[in-house]
Amino acid sequence: MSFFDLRGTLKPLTSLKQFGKNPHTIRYPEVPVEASDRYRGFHFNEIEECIGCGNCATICMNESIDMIPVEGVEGDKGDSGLRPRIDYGRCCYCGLCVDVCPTGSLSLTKDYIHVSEDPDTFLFLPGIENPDANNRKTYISTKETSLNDWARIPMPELEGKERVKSFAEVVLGYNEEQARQEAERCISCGICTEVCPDHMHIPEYINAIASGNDEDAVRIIYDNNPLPELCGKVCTRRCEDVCAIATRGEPVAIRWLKRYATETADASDVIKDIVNPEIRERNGKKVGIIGAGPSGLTAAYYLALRGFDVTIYEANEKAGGMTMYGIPKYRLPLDSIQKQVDYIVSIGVKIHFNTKVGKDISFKEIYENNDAVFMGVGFPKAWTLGIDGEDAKGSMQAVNFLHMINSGEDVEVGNKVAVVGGGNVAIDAARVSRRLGAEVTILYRRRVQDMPADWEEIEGAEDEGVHIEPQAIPIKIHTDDKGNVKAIEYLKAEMVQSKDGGRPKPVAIEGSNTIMEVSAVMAAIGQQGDYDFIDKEYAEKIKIERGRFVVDKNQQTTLPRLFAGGDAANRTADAISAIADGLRACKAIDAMLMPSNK
Amino acid sequence: METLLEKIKDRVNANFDLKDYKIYTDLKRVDLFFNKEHIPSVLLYLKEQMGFRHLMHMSVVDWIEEGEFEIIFFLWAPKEKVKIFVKTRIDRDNPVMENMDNIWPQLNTYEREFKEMYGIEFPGLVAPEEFILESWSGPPPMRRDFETDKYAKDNFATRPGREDAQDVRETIAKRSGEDIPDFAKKYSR
Amino acid sequence: MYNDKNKQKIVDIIKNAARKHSLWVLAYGTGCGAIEVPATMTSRYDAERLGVRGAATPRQADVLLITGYLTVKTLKRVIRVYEQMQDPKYVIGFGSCTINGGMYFDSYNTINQLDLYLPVDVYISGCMPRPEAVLEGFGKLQELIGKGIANGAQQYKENLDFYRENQKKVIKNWDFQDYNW
Amino acid sequence: MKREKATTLYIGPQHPGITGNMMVRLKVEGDTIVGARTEVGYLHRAFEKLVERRNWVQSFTMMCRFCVPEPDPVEESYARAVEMLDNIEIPERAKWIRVLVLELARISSLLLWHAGQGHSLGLYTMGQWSVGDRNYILDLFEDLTGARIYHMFIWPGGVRRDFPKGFEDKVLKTMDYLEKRLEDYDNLLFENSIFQKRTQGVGYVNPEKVIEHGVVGPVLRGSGIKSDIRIDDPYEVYDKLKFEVPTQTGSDIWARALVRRVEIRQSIRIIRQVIEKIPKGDVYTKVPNPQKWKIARGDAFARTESVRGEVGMYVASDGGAKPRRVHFRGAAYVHAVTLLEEVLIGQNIADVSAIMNSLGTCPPEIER
Amino acid sequence: MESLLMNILGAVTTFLLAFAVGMTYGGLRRKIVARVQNRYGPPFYQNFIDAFKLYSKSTAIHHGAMHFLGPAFIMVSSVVSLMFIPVLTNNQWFPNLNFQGDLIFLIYIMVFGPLGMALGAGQTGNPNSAIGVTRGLSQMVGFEIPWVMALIALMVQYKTTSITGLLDIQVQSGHWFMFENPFAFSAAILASLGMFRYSPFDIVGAPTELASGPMSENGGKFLFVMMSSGSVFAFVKLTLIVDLFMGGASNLIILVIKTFLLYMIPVTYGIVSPRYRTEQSITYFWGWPLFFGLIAIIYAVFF
Repeated sequence: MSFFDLRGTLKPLTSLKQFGKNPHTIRYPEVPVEASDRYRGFHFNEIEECIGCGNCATICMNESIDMIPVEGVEGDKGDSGLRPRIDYGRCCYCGLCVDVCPTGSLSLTKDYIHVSEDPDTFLFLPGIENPDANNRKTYISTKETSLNDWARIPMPELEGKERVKSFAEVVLGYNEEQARQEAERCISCGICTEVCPDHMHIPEYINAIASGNDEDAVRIIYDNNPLPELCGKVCTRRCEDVCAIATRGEPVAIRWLKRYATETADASDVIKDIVNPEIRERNGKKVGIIGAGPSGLTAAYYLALRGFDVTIYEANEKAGGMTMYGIPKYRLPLDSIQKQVDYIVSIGVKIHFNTKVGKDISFKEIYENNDAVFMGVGFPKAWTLGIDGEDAKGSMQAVNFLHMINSGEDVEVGNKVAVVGGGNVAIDAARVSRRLGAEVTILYRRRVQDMPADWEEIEGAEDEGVHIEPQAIPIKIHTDDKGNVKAIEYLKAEMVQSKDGGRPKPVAIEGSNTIMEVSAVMAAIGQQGDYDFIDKEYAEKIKIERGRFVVDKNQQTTLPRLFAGGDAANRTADAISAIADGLRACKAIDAMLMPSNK
Repeated sequence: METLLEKIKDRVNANFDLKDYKIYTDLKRVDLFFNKEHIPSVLLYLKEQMGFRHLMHMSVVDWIEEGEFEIIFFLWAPKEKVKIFVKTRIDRDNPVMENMDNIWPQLNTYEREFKEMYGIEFPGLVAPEEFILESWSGPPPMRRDFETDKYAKDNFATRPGREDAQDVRETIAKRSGEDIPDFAKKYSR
Repeated sequence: MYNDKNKQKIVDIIKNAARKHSLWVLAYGTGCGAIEVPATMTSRYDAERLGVRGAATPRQADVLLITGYLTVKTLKRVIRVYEQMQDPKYVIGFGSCTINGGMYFDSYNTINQLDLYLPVDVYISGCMPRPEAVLEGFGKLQELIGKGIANGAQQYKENLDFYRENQKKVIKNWDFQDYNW
Repeated sequence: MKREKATTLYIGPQHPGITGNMMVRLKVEGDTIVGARTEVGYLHRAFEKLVERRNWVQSFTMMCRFCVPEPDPVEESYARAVEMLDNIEIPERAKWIRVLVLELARISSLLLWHAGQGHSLGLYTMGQWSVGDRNYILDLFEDLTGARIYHMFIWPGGVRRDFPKGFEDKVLKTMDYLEKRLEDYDNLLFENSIFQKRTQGVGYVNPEKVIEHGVVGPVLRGSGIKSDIRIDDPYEVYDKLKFEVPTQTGSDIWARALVRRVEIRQSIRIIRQVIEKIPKGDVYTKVPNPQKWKIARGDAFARTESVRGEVGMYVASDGGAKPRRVHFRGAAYVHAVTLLEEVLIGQNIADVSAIMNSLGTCPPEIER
Repeated sequence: MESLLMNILGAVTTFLLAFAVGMTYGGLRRKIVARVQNRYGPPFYQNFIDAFKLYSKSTAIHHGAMHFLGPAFIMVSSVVSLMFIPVLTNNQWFPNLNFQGDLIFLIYIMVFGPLGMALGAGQTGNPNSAIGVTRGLSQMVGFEIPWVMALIALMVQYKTTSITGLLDIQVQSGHWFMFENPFAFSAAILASLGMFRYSPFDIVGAPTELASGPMSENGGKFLFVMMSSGSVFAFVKLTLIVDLFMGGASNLIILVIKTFLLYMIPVTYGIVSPRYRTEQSITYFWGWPLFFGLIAIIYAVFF
């Protein structure tokens, strides 16, 4: 430092040249400013896309997101009917809500200015209050940036070639690590529980699995489903269709996780140990149940827990109904059913096997001797194709075929089988036939994507070498001179869009007749009920519509004290609906017989 | 690297009663566990004799289930470029730890903080009574049994107007008539 | 023709016009939001265009910016500072924290609702509000002043009991050490 | 006339010269300080308590709030500590982006320091310039991360988003602009004889004792010790980058200013290298569902070089979905308390603000 | 009688002019500073708005009588100084109360303000005020010496102690004293930097050190009085230097040009300078300014 630092005095003065420069000031608010393309401003929500899962509210550590009912949004299956409302007195604009949004409906926008003297104006319904913000979206959720796990842990399965060699179970089940990983994908919204006919506590048991408490999971599952292992293997799992993750990815494998949890309890007494149900004292009331199918077993189990004296009458020698006899063993091994039936028996349910109502015991006897009766009789009779040559040898109903196979009988199908139909029964019959060594072709009237069977089943069948012939309408079964099936003749069909906007209908193309040589034909186009066992005096009083009992929301038929459930009473015709029917009937019977319990 | 870490461990072990140790080679880190009474001499030795002159950090972890506070000193040797974590446990109900701000002056600040936040006593610590909090009457707030959300709720009101919020799970359950059993509720989100 | 009321009205209009174009902001960074205040006041956004400038002490200031959360310890000082300011005075609440606790709603050391303790004239949303929003906030305050309805100070005086009660609920020790002027 | 009785003088919490919301209680005799005490707690939000109630992903949003002027090193420290704990390997590109973010943050913070140092000495023009120019860095942040100050960008697993379109060019352009501006800054600040007079010999830190005092960063380098976490304990991709670590021996405000003057240029150099060399690829390793992410019991300590020096994050997990303990150590924890109290003794009250600035005081970092 | 009325009217006009010019200059300064700082800055009339706002603010500060008197002293000091300064060389609208020796009187009366301020600030009890006042007085000692020396040089050189006298000499001879005695001019200019209290000599207010020092406890009307007296005082200083060294001004336009140019010296230097510490500031004034002052006196005596 010299006595006079000329440089140090003059150099700073050069800064004065800035005087001549134009200021770089943004003259806001005269000159509007737009935030960048990624700015995290206020929220925007596509109300239509949002399913109200509330994952945004869960991730928000500031508890700034409320889920509230919104006008114009009806909650139905797959949508909670709630929409997020943001409290800008809490929000920190981190955008985690966007990053966890499974549907991608939530995003942030370029808007960020809200100035008010009233602190109560800082509650904000994105998407409803700013419907025009759609084109100002900035911070959006893409599949790549999302925190959700879109990909399911692949389920280990037997190889297609291996499978057809035996009736060994195709799906191997998750091991512990896989199950935990898969369970971790769940965002616990609970949207799925609504579509589950039985309203199982899905998020709870998945969370229990994720946190490593398998026993709790089992306990939660048995809370309203006494046949979970069965469901874990063959459920139609409508829950997975509405899974929040499924909006952009693969749904959480709810069924497989249930299967995993229930398989950890590998014997009936283990189940009993884990579930350790509280059985109420006998109340002296008796309930008779016709049919030991899923609905009957469910009703029996919960009635027994509530202190009723329950007796089941079953025509076959094993319990399980259609799940026992209609589902091939490679999907649902005998053990699985047996284990659960044993458990149900162990808590005090009596089952009379080989007791066909109407033959071995009359309906009247059951009805009069019990305080209430539940019927879970199912659809034992199969529809026939109604074409020429159907009574030929080698032409059969797929359900009967499966029943015979599951009963351990030998069925001769020859080396080439045609299965008619597109449902799960058709696929089952086809895949069983493959295991018997036959080449199988499935004939279906519509396109493959229209098949009602599970896509997994269809894929599985294709893996195993089942050929699917879509848009084929059988018209005749040719027989040889001995009366055996020789070939099936069908017409190709084209899909015609119906005028009323419904799904396209197949219309046969004239002259496209094709004849396929086969050794057996199986019809799998549906089943129907058989209610001949009901005595006439009662049958008159029971209202039946379209082959089903008419029941109210408590599963009560028009005959007092008579309840019905399962395929014979609902339209969905799957095990979980039957279980739900059983549970509902149980509650109704309980309420009817023991009003004091309420 | 591993041999260096081993050597450090051995050298400390030769001089002090080392309770336990752990070596992370890839992180260039050695964890040394001691009883509480050895800590001052260990730290002094590490600082003066072994070149761990830089105290990176000091921390306390409340292991309430085990009834103990874990006290950790994070040391760094500028020359060898190695980290040492010196760890010890003290009783949670009677938390007393030796005052060591003569070894590293900045420990004074740390000790003031832990005294206030965890209620750990440092006999001989010369510092004003209050550090961060002012007129605090509750329990030491960083202890895990102090519930900050409850305290906040009791003392600082939340703005009304958000009572109409619904829980998604409950809404759906109510609509579909599902009864979630109590034992399952802890797994709801 | 002119009665006193009308005269008063005209004087008020002129006064408000002056007040709204001359907002002196107390340099007190109470929380995170204080980091955007320099940005607002400096060359890029230049709040001085609008007559907004800093004031070093509460006596000289018109506007108190509560830049986000307030810890109990700061609240005590802020109240003191607010009471030292001369009428008319205004409070601007920055960001989420002043409205409903923001990020720190469950912290044992931060208050949740500023308006329980001080009258707030304008709230700005954001965490933290960016300079444009801050300018917008000043704009709003100017608008309110121009209309003559930014009367937080008046409210404070009228409802002093209410505010005092709330303040004393969280501030346990009301004394200031060594504060003698 | 020297008064015998010492007066108590409060700098803060409401004081134009204080950095942030804190207080220094001074005992003054005439203009000379004979005693100093730092009082903090005005910004204590209890983050470390709050994260006990938040899960691993939720916690990350709090991290940037630990230190307002330069939030990214804290985010980085937390992210790296969690990655160490859960053995997450992050993609290569994410590491480069992190370096870019950290260096941009360093520049932004250094510009703020320019302003603070100028402001504390009454050179308001400096602040007007550098804070104004800092907005260009913040614009870059806004383009990349979506926010100006609290970026919440570096999270466990990588970074949240990749570069937007045309970002590289914008960065380079901004760097060019900044480099030109730095010459103006030199003229105004570093060449200024009054600035030199005000800073030389002021705020002297004894270089013998710095390491034992836990002094880090520019203050340490200003005392002639070459120490930088980026070199000593390299993280991310700093070992693949070329840059210098400046040192000065003056150990006063002037020396630290000179260190920082070089540092801002080195940061620009690093950013140019990053833009040039950054590889392609993913930016994010997926972590489990945030609601259910659990980390095995253990602990980790990650250090990052911030503009104030080394900052560290200690994270301990008890095997649960939420951290057991997150403990942050900022440079200011030492600088602004024990060191400041010592340095201030014997100084003129006119220099308090300048010294605090020079030591890198950041009160939210002290009390968290 | 009439002339007294004219005098009073003239005094009021002078005051208003000084106020308006001082305030406008303040506003222009803010504008210029802003432009150098790469921004637009407030409108040039911003200072008027600020002043009016301050005037309209309530003042509920009570620190005792002296505290009230502080601003009043400053105002009195500025107004009285103004009265002794010939605004224009020959204009009856701006009569000044000139008498022989008024320059010496002016030297004292200009110091009177800060002293009053000191009394007022001392009573607030705010240590910042007290320290600010101490600094102000120390600094005053610094810049008063070269300033007085420059004036003495003029008085010695031209053998008159009247401002009007000095002005008349310049007008008659047509030579400005800034060329006649450049050393005195330099000393005066350098000392006036201190009087304006802009950077680097803003050590009294020094926001980052003392939170505006003596003004800390003054808000509202107090601050209004201080602000307006400051503006008037700025006008006084500028006009005085113009009168003493730049030959005065025969009409308002020339006055504005001359004073504004003069005003730019402290303003521009202030933009680019950090603040001196108190003792550095005194050292500064006792360096070159004092040196120039001495030279000026020697020059005046011997040439």
